[in-house]
Amino acid sequence: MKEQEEIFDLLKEQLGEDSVEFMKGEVGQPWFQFPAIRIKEIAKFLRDAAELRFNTLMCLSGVHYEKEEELGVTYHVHSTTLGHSMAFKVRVPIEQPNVPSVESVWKTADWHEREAMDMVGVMFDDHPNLKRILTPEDWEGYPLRKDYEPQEFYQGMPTTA
Amino acid sequence: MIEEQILETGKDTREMVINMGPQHPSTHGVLRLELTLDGEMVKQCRPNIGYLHRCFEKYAESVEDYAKVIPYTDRMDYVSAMNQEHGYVIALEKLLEVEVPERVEYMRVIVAELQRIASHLLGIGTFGLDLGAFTPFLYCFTEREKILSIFEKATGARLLYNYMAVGGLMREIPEDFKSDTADFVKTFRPKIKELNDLLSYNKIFIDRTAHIGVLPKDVALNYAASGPVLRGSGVEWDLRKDDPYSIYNRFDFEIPVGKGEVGTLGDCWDRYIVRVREMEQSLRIIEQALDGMPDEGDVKEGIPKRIRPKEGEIYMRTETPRGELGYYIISDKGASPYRVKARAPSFVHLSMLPAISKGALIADMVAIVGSIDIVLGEVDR
Amino acid sequence: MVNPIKEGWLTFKSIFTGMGITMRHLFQPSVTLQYPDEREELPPGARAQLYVNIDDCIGCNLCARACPVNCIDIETVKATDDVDLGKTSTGNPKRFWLTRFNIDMAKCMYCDLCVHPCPTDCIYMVPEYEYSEFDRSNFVFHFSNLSPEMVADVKEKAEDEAERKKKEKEEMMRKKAEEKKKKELEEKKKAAEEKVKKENETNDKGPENENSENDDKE
Amino acid sequence: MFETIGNILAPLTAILIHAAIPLTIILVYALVAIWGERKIAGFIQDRLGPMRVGGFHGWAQSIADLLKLIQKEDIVPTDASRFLFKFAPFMMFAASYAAFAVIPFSPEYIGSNINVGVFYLLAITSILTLSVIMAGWASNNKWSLLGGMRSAAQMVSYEVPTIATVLTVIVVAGSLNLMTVTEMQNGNDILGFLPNWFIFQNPFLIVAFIIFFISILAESHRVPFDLPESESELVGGYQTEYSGIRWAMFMLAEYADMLLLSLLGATLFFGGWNSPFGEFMAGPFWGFFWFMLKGLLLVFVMMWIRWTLPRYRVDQLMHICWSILIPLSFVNLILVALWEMIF
Repeated sequence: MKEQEEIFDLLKEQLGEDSVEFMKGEVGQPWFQFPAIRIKEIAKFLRDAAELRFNTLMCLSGVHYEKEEELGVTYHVHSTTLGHSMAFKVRVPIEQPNVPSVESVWKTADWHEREAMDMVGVMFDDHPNLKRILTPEDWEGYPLRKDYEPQEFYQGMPTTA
Repeated sequence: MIEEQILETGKDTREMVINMGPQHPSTHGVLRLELTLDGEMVKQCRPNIGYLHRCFEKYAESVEDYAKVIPYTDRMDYVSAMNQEHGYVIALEKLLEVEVPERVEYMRVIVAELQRIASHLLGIGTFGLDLGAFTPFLYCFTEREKILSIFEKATGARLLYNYMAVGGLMREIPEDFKSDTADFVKTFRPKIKELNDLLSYNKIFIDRTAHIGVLPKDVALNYAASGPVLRGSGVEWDLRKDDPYSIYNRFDFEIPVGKGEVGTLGDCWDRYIVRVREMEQSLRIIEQALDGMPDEGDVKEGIPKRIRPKEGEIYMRTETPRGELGYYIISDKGASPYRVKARAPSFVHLSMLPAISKGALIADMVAIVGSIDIVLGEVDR
Repeated sequence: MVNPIKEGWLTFKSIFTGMGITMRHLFQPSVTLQYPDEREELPPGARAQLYVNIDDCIGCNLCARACPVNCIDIETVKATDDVDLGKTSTGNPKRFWLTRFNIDMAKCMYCDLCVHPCPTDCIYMVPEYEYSEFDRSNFVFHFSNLSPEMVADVKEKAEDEAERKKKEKEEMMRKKAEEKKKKELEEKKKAAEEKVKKENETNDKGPENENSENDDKE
Repeated sequence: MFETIGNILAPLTAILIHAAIPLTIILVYALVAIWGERKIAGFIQDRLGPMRVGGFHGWAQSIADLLKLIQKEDIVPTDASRFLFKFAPFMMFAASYAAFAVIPFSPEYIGSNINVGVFYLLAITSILTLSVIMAGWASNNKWSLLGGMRSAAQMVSYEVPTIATVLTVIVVAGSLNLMTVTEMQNGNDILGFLPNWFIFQNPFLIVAFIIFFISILAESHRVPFDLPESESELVGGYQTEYSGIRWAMFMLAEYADMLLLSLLGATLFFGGWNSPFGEFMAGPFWGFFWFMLKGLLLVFVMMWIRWTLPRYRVDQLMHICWSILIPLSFVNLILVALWEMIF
C-alpha cells in the first residue's frame, strides 16, 4: 500500500524529474502525467516494479480536450497484491494522436484501446487489431469528440429519425 | 490428399466459419461470435459487439444536468440497474463532497444487495437454460419476481428504477419495506438449497461445466477480470471488502471463491457456484442492514438543488453483480459532465472470450458465454 | 472399477434428487396469474403512465426542463389582466393559459424526474398500464383542456394585451423620457441661473460655492 | 365382374381400416401428448400452461396450433435442395408410422403379425436417421448440418445398445414375434401375485430395461440427449429452416417415435396388453387400455425427465453410449442368458 506522493517520489527517481508530473483538480483524485512516447516503458515498470505491482489495468479512457486541441488517454491501474491504485494520463495533439499501445503489458487494454480509437480517435501504435469496435467498421468520425457531427447517411440509411 | 484438394480448389473444406448470433438463443442479447470450426471444435472465436450501442457517454455529456444521467445508467446493465445507479451517485457525491444520511446509506445497501440477488438469479437461470435445463430458469424467475415486487413498492418501477439521487433517494421508504424484505430473506434461503439440488450438484450439469472454459488466475488478472469471474479463478477480491465504498465496511460477510471442487480451478462451474454462494452472503448483508437501518430520517433532505461539481475528476468503482463497474467522470464546472466513461465489467470479460474458448466445442461456447454472465446493454453501452 | 460405479451412482442419485424436486413442484399451485382475467394490483406509486392534473398546473415548465428525453411539450400564454385564472389547490396563483401540454408517452422513459420538481405536484405517475396503440401518434397525450377556439382567442387576447402593454410601456417610456427631458431642461435652466448667481457670488466668496455644489449633488 | 371388384375391394378396405387404426391412434395421441407435455411442463414450473383455447385447461390448444401451422406459408430456402428438403419430414413420419405395424395393441389387434416383428421394427426405425440427415443437409444451413450430423451419429450409436437390450428379452422369450412375446407374459405367478412380466422374471432384465430406457431417450431425441435439436446451441438443429406443415410433420414424427419406443418398451418389459391383475380387467378393450396406459406412463417419465435435466454434450453422449451402455448391455446379455440356463 503506497500513497500517491510516495509513488510520485518513486517515479521521479525512476523516470527523471521532467517526464512525470503530479496533478490534481479542485476536487477528486490526483493523477500523473507522462509523455506519450514513453508510456509503454512506464507501463511495464509500473507492472513489474516490486514496490508498485500494478497488475491490472482497471480502465482506459480516451478524452478529447477541446480547448487545448488535444486528445488524452487516462489509465487507471491498481494492484491486487498491494492494494493501491493510481491514475495517469498522456496527452497528444489532435493532428497526430499516436500513443504506443499497452496491450502487451495488460491484455485488457486490447478492447479498451479499440474503444478509445473508435470513440475519440486516439491511434494506438503496435496494437494487434486496431479496428472499430462499437460502431460499424465504415463509420465516419469519432463520436465522443466534442465537435462531432453525425454523418447524415450510413449506407443509404438516414441516421436520424 | 486434402492438402492437394485445397490447393486445387482454393477452399479449405476442413474448417467452417459460423456466425453465432446476433440472433441466437444463447448469446444473451445481440452478441455475434464468429466461430471458426473444425467439426464441432472451436478453433478461433471472434466476438463482434456494438449491436446495442447507444453511446451512453455522449448522452451523458449532452444532457444539461448530472441528475439526468442517472436514468441512462439504469439502461446500461438493465438487470442490475440499482447497482449501476449506486456507482454513479457515489462518484458524484465524492466529487461534490456531500454527506449522505445514514438511513439512505442503509437503504442503498439493501436495494443493491437485493438487486445483486435478482441479477444472479437471472444469470444462474439463463446459464442453466443454455445448458438445456429449462425448469430451474423459471424457478429463479419466480424468486426474482418477488424482489422486483419489493422494488416496485419502493420505487414504482420493476426494472429501471432511477431510485437513487445524489445525496439521497428519490422516494420515501415505504413502511412495510422492512417486513417485506425480511419475509423474502426468510423464504429465499431454502430455495437456494433447492436450486443446488436441482442444478448445481446435478451430475449432468457438473459434467457440462467442470473443466470447461478454464480461466487461470494470472490470465484473469492480466485481463482485469473482476467480480464472480475473478473470484471463480480463486482470487479473493471483492471491492466491498478490499476498497469499501458506502457502508460496506460495517457488515460481516465472506467472499466466496472458486476452489475447483468438481473440476479445474477457474472453470465454468466455479464461476457459477461463486454466484450461488454470493447470494447467501448478500442475504447476510441484507439481514444486518435491516437490523441497523434507522427508522427515522428524511431521505430527500440531502439532495442538492443544483449539481455543479468543481473542476476535477474521479474514478469510482463499485462491485456490481457482474464485477467492477467504474465511472470515470471529468467535471469542468459545467452543468453537464465533461466526460463520463463507464468501465463495464461485461465488456472486459467478453474481451477474454477468445482466450478461454480455444479448443472448446460449440456446446462449451454456450456454457462459457453463459458462465461469464454478460449483459449486452453494458457491453455496448 | 470403483470410480465408474461411484460416478454412475452419483449420476443417478442427482438425477433422482432433481426429479423428486420437479415432482414436488408438479403438485404445487401455480404462481402465475391468468392475465387479463386476473390482474395484479400495482402499488400506488407504480410508474406506468404520466398524468397531469391540468387544473393545478401553473405552466412553470420545470417538468419539461427536467425531462431527459424531452417528451413534455408545453406552450403557455400569459393571461390577460381582465381574467383571473384562480389558484391551484396548493394555493399558487395561476398566471398562464396552458395552450399546449403534450406528453409523448412513446418517448417517455418513466424515470420520474419530472415529478419531483413540480411546485404544485400536478404531474405524477399513475398505475395505468394498458394503453397500447396501433398508431404511434396516439401516444401523444394532450392534457390541455382549452378548445382550439379558446386557444386562438386567448392567444389573440394575449397578443393584444402584449401590444397594448407594449404601447403603454412605450407611452410611459416616452412620457418618462419627456419628463426627464423637461426636468433636465429645467435643471439646466436652474443650473444656468444658479451659475449666474454663483458667479456673482464667487466674486464675493470662494468656499461657499464649493459647498453649494456639493449640496446639488446630494 | 362385381365379384372381382368385391374381391379386390374387400381386402383393400380391410387393409385400409387396419392401417387407419394406428394412424388415428398416433394423430390423437400426438395432439394429446403435445398438449400434455405443455401442461406437464407448466405444472412442473409452477405455472399453468395453455389455458385459453377450448375451455377446460386449453385442451384444444394443439388443434389450434395445427390449424395455424397448416395455414403457414411453405418456406423453402433459396439454396436448399428442394426435393430432399420437402421430402424429409414426410419420410420421417412414414418411418415411424410404418413401425407401428408390428405393435400388438390388444390381444385382437396387430397390424401385421409377422414372425420377425422386432427385427422389422428396428430396421424400419433406422430410416429415421436417414431422414434427419436428409433434412439437415438439404436445408443448406450450417446449424442444420451440424444438427443432422449430430443426430446421425447419435442414432446410429444408440441403436446398438437398444438392439442389445432387445436381444436380452428375445433370449428370454425365444421369439421375434411381438404378439408371442406379449402372450408369454400372461398370468400372475411370480411370488404368487406379481404379473409374469419380463421385468419381474429376471433381475438382469431390470438392468436391461434401464439401459433400454436410456437408449430410447437418445433414440427419440429427448433430454438429456436432445442434441440434434438443442435449441440453445444449434438454434433448432435440423429443424431450423422448417416451418408450417413440414415442421408439424417433424413434430408429429418425433412424438410418434416417442410413443413407438415406449410401446416397444411396454411390450418387451411390462407385459404389453396384459392386465396387471391377471384375468381381472382383461380382454381386447381392456388390453388396449392397459397397453396404452403403460406406454403413456413411459412417455410421461420421458417428459418428466425432460423438464428436470440439462443436456449432455455431444462427446459425453458418445462416451456414455460406447464405453458404458454398449459393454454393459452385452455383459448383461450374457448374464441374462446364464440366468435362463440355470433357472
